[in-house]
Amino acid sequence: MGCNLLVHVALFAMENSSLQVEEITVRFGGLVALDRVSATFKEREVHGVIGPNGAGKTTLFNVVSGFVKADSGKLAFFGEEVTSHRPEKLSKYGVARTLQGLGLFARMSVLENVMIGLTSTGKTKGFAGMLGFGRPVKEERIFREHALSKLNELSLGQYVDRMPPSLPYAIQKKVALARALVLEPRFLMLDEPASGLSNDEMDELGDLILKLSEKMGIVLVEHHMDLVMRVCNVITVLDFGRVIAEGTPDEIRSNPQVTEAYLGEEVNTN
Amino acid sequence: MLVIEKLSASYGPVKALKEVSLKVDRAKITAVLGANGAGKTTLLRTLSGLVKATNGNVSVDGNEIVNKSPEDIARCGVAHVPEGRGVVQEMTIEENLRLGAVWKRDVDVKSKIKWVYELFPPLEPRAQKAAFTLSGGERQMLAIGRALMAEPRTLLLDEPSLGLAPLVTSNIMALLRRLCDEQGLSVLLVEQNARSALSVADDAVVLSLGEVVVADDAKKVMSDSNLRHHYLGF
Amino acid sequence: MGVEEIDLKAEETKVKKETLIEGGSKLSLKRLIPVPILRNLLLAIVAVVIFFFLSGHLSAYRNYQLSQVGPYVLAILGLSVLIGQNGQISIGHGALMAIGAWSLALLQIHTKLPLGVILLLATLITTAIGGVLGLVAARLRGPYLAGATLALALGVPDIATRYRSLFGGYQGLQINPPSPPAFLGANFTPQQYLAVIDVIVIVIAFIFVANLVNSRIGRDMRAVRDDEIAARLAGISVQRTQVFTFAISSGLAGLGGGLLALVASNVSPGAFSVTLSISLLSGLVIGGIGTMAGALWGAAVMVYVPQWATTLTEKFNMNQGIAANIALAIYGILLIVIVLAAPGGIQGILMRLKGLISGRGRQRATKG
Amino acid sequence: MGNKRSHFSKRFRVTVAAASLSLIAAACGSSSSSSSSGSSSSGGTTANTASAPGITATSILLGSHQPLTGPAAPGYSEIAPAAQAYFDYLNAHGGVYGRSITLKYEDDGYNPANTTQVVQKLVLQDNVFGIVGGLGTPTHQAVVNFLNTNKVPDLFVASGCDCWNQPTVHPYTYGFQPDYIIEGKVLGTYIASKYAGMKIGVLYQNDDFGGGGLTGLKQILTGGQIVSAQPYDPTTLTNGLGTQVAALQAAGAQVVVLLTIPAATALALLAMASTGFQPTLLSSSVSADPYTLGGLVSNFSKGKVGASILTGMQTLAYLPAPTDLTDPWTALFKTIHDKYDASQPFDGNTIFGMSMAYYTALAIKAAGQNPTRQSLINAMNTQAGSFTGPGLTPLGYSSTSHLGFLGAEVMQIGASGSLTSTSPIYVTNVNGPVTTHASVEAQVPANLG
Amino acid sequence: MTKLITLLLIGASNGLIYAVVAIGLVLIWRSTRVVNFAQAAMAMFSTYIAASLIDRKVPYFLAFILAIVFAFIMGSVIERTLMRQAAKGTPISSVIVAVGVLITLEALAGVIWGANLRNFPSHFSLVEIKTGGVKLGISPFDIYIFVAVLVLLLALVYLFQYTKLGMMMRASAFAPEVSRLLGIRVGRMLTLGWALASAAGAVAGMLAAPRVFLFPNNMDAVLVFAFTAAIIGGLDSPVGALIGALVMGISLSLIGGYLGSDLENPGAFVILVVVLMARPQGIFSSIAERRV
Repeated sequence: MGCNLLVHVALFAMENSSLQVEEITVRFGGLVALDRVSATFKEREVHGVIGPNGAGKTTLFNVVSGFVKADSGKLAFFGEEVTSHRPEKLSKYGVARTLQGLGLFARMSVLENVMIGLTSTGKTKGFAGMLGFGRPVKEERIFREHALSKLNELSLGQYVDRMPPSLPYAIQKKVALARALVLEPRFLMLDEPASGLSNDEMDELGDLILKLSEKMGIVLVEHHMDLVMRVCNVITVLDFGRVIAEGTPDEIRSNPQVTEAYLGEEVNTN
Repeated sequence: MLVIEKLSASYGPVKALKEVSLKVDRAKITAVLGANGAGKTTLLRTLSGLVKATNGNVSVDGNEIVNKSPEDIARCGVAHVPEGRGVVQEMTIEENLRLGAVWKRDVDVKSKIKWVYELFPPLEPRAQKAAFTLSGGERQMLAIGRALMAEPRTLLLDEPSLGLAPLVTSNIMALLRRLCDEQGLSVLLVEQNARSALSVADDAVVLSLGEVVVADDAKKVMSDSNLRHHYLGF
Repeated sequence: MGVEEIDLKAEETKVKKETLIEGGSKLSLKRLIPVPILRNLLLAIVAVVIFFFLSGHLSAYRNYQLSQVGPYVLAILGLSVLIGQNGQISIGHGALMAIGAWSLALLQIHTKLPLGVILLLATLITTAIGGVLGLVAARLRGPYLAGATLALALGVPDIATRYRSLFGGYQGLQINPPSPPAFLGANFTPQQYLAVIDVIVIVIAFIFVANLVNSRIGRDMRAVRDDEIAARLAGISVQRTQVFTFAISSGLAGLGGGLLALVASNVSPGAFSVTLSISLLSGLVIGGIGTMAGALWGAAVMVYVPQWATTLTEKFNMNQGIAANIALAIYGILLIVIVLAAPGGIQGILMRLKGLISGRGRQRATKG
Repeated sequence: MGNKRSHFSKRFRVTVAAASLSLIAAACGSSSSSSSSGSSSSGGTTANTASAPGITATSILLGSHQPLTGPAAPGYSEIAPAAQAYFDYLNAHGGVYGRSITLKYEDDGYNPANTTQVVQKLVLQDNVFGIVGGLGTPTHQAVVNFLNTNKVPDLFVASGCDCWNQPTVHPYTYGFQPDYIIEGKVLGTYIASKYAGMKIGVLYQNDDFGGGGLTGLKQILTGGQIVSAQPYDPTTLTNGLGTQVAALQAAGAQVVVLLTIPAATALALLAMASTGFQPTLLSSSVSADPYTLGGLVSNFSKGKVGASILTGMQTLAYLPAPTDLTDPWTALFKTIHDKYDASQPFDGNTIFGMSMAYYTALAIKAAGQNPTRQSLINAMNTQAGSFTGPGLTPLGYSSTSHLGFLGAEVMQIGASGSLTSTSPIYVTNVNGPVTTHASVEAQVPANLG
Repeated sequence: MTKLITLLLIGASNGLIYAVVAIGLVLIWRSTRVVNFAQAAMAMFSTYIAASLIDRKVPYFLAFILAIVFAFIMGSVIERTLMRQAAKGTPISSVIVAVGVLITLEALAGVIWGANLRNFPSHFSLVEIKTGGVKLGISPFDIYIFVAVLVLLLALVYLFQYTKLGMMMRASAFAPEVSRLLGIRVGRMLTLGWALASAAGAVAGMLAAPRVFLFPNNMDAVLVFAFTAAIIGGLDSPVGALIGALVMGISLSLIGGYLGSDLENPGAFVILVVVLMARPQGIFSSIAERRV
C-alpha cells in the first residue's frame, strides 16, 4: 500500500484530461474524515471508490464537488488547479454529480428536474424572465428540447409531466441521472446509484454506465460489489479515511486488506 | 423469543421487505447480514413499530406486536438500539441511562446504572458529560447499556460495529454473547461486519433486496460461498 | 474551460415538434398561439374587456368591494412567489405594502406624473428596498426569517410617525382617489374606475409573474425551494436566487400597497399593522400556496369573509360590539377549519374537484 | 314619560318644562311649515316623505364607523352604543317629526383601510342619510374626501383634529369636540393665570392629538416655561411610561400636562406614584375620565394608592361630568343608560355618545320636516351655532367655521371622583385670543318631536 | 446616571415579562416545531379568568393558581384537538391554525368580557421602595415579578433537569424517534409541552396585566417582543430566551429613553437583524441542521 502511494505522488503531474485529488485531508472536529487521500480519475474510465460505511467516500465526493473544503491538499480539474471552488461552479468545469438517495426536486415535474440540469448555461437574467418574448422564451424552448431528448434517450419520455414522488424508485433514480447527463459532462460522479434498485435494474444500470464511459469519465461510489466489479476499470478502497488499496477489480478482489476491512476480524468469544 | 412470519414493509416507493420470516430463540443470537439497502435496518424498524408493516406477523414471547406503536412495543420488552447516533446527544450519559428505564416502575435504577457501568467501564467517569462528547465506541456502549436498563427480553441491534475500531467491535460482540447467555436475551443482530457478527451468533440470515436469501446456522453461513457472493460480489 | 455551451441559434433550427409533451393534447390555446406573450396578452385583453362591461352592471359598492380585493391579491401573489416558489417565509409583507403605499402617496403629492407611472415607480422603489432586505433574508431560515420579517412589520409603520413632516405621522397622508376620465361618461363611477384599474394592474402583474414562474429563473427558484444542495450542484446560486425572489416578491407587495393607498385614499400607520402581515400569510394559506389563482381566493376571503360574517351577525339583533367580536370569531374559526380540512387551500380543493371531474385527479393534484 | 317624571327632582321638572318651550321656539323659527307641538309625534301640516337617502316617512338611518374590536376598542367601543341608546330613548318619545332614528355603526378596528370599506358600505349599500360621530383622525381622514365628493353630511367627527374645520374644502364635514389646539390654548391660559413662573412638563401622544395640544400650549406659554415635553408612542404602551416620567421628574417639572389617552394617563399616574413624583397634574379632556381612570388605578397598590391618586388632578371638560348626578343632563343620560345601555359602563364615553346623539337630533330637526342632505347642511351652517344642550361652551358652527365646542373649563377631580370647576369657561378658536364665557349648558328638554 | 439606572431597571422588568412569554414559545417550538402565535391570546384569556375569579372575591393567589390550572387544560385541549391535526400539514399550516386560535380567543374575550380596559390587581404595591430616604428604583411589585419569574424558571429547571417527566419531555424534544423506542409516549409529552407553555403564558399575563391593564389585545405587542427575544436567544434554548428577553427589554428601554419611544419598534428590528447576521440561528442555539 505504501508503495502504491509513492507511485501516486510521482505520477501527480497536471494531466489535462483528468480529475485529480492529491494528499487531501479533511477533519471534522477531532475526527479525521480523509487522511492524505490521493487519486486520479481519468476520462473514459469508470473509477470505483469503495469502503465500509464511514470510510470517507462521500466526504471525498464532497471535497471534489466543493461542499467541503479540504484542510490541506490539492484538487485539479483537467490540469487546472482549483484553489477554492464552490458547488455552483462544478457544472462549469464539466463535472456533474448525483446525490445519495435521489436529490430530485420533489415538487417539480420530471421535465423540469432535467431542465434544471441545463440552467447553468442559461443567459436570461433576473427581470428579463418576466418578459414573455425574446430570449427567455427561445431559451426555454431549447432547454425543453434538450431535456426531452435526454429523457427520450433514457426511455423516460412517458414520465415528463409526472412529479418524481409518484414514480417508481428506479425511474426516479434514472431521472436523477438524466439531470446529471443533460449537460453532456466530461465527468460524472455517481453517489450510490444502485441503492434501492432490484437485480435487473442494477444490471441495466451497469450497461448504462459502461455505455456512458465511452464518452466521459465516471467516478462511482457504490456498495453493491457485483456492480462495482463489473463496471470499474480502477477501484480505490478507503477505510477510516485512508486509501488502503487501489487497482483493478481483480487486484482488489485478491487483496487481503480489503477483505479484512469489509468482513472484519473474527471475535474471540472466549 | 421472537417469531417473525412473512413480514413485508415498504419504505416510500421502495418495497423494502418481502415476506421475511425468521425466529430467534431465548438466549440465542441471530445475525442479519446483507449489503446496504438490503432491508436490514427496515426489518428492525418494522419490528419496533417505526415502519408500518404491510403484511405479516411478529410475536414476542407470545405477544403479537406487529403494527403496535413503538412505545407499546418497547413496553413489551423489546429494546431497539438504532444505528449510529442513537443516543440523545444533548443529555448526559447518566440521563441517557435513566431514560432507558423511564417507563418502568419496578426497576432499581441506581443499581442498574451501576451494573451498566460495570459492563462498560469507560462510561462511569463521564457520567455527567453530555453524550455528544463520547467517541463512537462509547456511544455504542451507552446505547446498548441504555437498552439494557429496562430489562428487555428481546434486543434488536443495528450495526453496533459501525465506525468502530476492530478491537472495540470484538469487545462489544463478546459482551453481547455474555449478556445473551447470562440474561437469557433473544438478540437480533444486524451487521455489515459479517465475520465478527457470525463469530458470536447462533444463527444467521442474509437479506438481499428485502428477501431472505440464506438462513442457516451461523457457523455454516460463515463457510458458505453464497455469503461471499451475495455480500461481496466475488 | 469545460462544457461546450449550447448554441442557441444552432439548436433552434433543430426544434422538433413531435417530442412535445404527451399531455399536450389537453389545452389547445397553448398550441394555437405558441408565444406566451401573445397568448397571455390575448387572455389579458379579453379579461379586461369582459370585466369592463361587467363592472358597468355592478353597483358602486360592489365595484368598491371588488377594488378592495386587488391590493391583497398582489401582496398575496408576492408572498406566493416567495413562499410557494422559493420556500422563504415572510410575516412582514404588510411592511412592504406600507413602503409601496407611502411611495405612491409621496409621488402623487410631490409630482404630477400620471397614475400608471407612479404605480410603476412605487413598485420599483419597493423592489429595490426588498432587494436590500433580501440580502438579510437569504442568510436566515425558517422561524428566524419569520421573526425577522415580523419585526420588520412592527418597525416600518413607526418610521412614519418618527418622520412626521415627510410621512404624515400617525394620521398619515391623504391620497386623491383617481377620478374617471371624461370619455368614460358621466355614469362611470369612481368605484368602477378603481375596480377597472385594479383589474388592469392585476392582469399585468399576473402576466409578468406567470412569465417569470415559467422561465428559467422561476425554475431556479423552485429548485432552491425543493433542495438547496441539488440546486447548487446544478450551478444555481442559492443566495442570488433568494435575494432576487425577495425583491420581486417585495415589488408585488409594494404594488399592492400602492393600490391599497388608492383604494383607501389614505396612507397611515394604522393600516399596516402586524395584523395585516399575518392576515396576508393566512390569506395565502387559505387560497393555496404557490398557485396564482390561490392569491385571488385568499384575497377574496380576506375581504369578503369578515364582511359576510358582519352581515350575518347583524341579522341577529344583538349588541353591535358583541356582533363585531362574533364576526371576528367566525373568521378565526373559519381560518382553522379551512386549514385543517384543506391543507392545499381553496385552490387545492378546486384542483381536486377538477381532477375528480376530469378523472385525472391522481396526477396533478399536487402540482405547485 | 309621565311615570318616569316622578323620579326626578322638583328642580328637574321645572327644567324640563322650560326646555320644551325653548325647543318649540327653535323649531318654529327653523321651519315655517312646521307647527310641531313638541310632544306630539306626528305633527306637521304636510306628510312625512322619503325626502333623502336613508329617510322614510317613519325612519332615519344614520351611519358611523367605530373601533369595536382591536387595540383601540377599549373605551371607544362604548360611544356608539350610548348614542344609539339616546336615539332609542328619543324614538320611544316620538322621535324627530315622528321618525325614529337608527344609528348603524360598523367596526373599523381603527384601521383606515377598513374605515373606507365600512363607510362606502354605509353610504353606497345601506344608503345612510349621513355619517355622524365617525371616530378617529387617521380613520376619518380616509373617508372625508369620499363623503364630501358624494355630498354626504359628515357631522360631529369624534376627533379634535383641526383638519375637520375646512368649510371650503370639506363643506359637509363638521367637528365636534374642542380642537386639540384649542384645548392646548385653554390649558396654557389656565396655567399662565394660576401657575405663573412654575416649571411645566408635558407628556404627549406623538400624533395629532398630543402634537396639536402641545402646539396650543406653546402658543400661550412662550418663553422657557415648558422645561420638558416627552412624547410616547401609543403602540408601545405595553412598555409603560416610566422613561418619560423619569425625564419629566429629572427636568424638575412642577406642573405636568397630560395630553394622553386614558390608558396612558393611568400608566403615567402609575409611574409617578411608583417614584413618588407628585407634580400638579393637568390633563386634556380626552385624558381623564374619572370613572375609567378610577377603575384602572384603584388597584395600583392595595389600599395605598387607590383612586386617591386621581384626587386633585385637574382636567378639561366641555360636557357635564359622569360623576355629577346633580347635573340634569348626567341624570337624564344615566336614566337612559340604565334602560337602554345597561351592559356598558356609565362613564365619560357614555356622556360623549349621548351628547353627540342629542346634537344630531337637534340638527336633523332643524333641517326641517322632510330633511334633505342639503337642508341639513344649511341648518348646520345657519342654526347649529346657537344649539344648546349638555355642552358647557358655545359651538362654533357657521358657514365659515365647522368647529364644534369652542373651549372648555378646568375641573378638579375630588375624592370620590366628583368634579368641581376651578376656572371660568375659556373660549377661543385655533388662531384667536382666549376669552372667558358663561356656561351655555341648556336645560333638559322634554323631548324633541 | 440616575436616568440610566432607571432605564435599565424598567427595561429589565419589562424583559422579565417578555421572558416568560418567550419561554412559553420555546417550550412549544422545541417539542413541536411550531411558532405559537396563540401564546398571547392564551395568556390574555387565562388572565381574564383570574380577573373574573378575583371579582368574585376569590383570593389573589388562589385565583392565580386556578388560572394556571385553566391555562394548563386549555393548552392541552388546543394541542390535542387542533395542533395535532395541523401537524399533518405543512409547517405553515400549524402557524396559521395558531393565528386562528389567536383571533378566535381575542374575539371570544371581547364577547364575554367586553372590549373595555379593565384593571388587574397587582396584590403588591407598585410604589417604589424607599429606605431611609433613599429610593431604590424598584417597587414591591417589581420584586414580586422577579421572584415569580425566578420561581417559574427554577420550577421549569427542576422539572426538566431533576424529574423523570422532565427528562422524558427533553428526550422527546431532542430525539422523538429514539424516545419512542425507549417506551416514552412522545405524543403525551407534546401535549404536556403545550400545557406547560400555556401555563407559563398565564403567569406572564397575570404579571403583565397590572401594568398594561387587561383588554383582549393586551398581550399582542408583548408576544411580538417575546418572539424576537426567543429568536435572539435561539429558539431551542429557554436560557437563551431569558437572556434574549432581557437584552430586548433593556435595549428597548434605552432606545425609548435616549432616542425616543417611536424608535422602539424599528429598534427591535435593528437589534434582531444585527444579532441574526452574526448568528443566523440565535445566540444559544445548538448545531445547525443542514445536510449534504
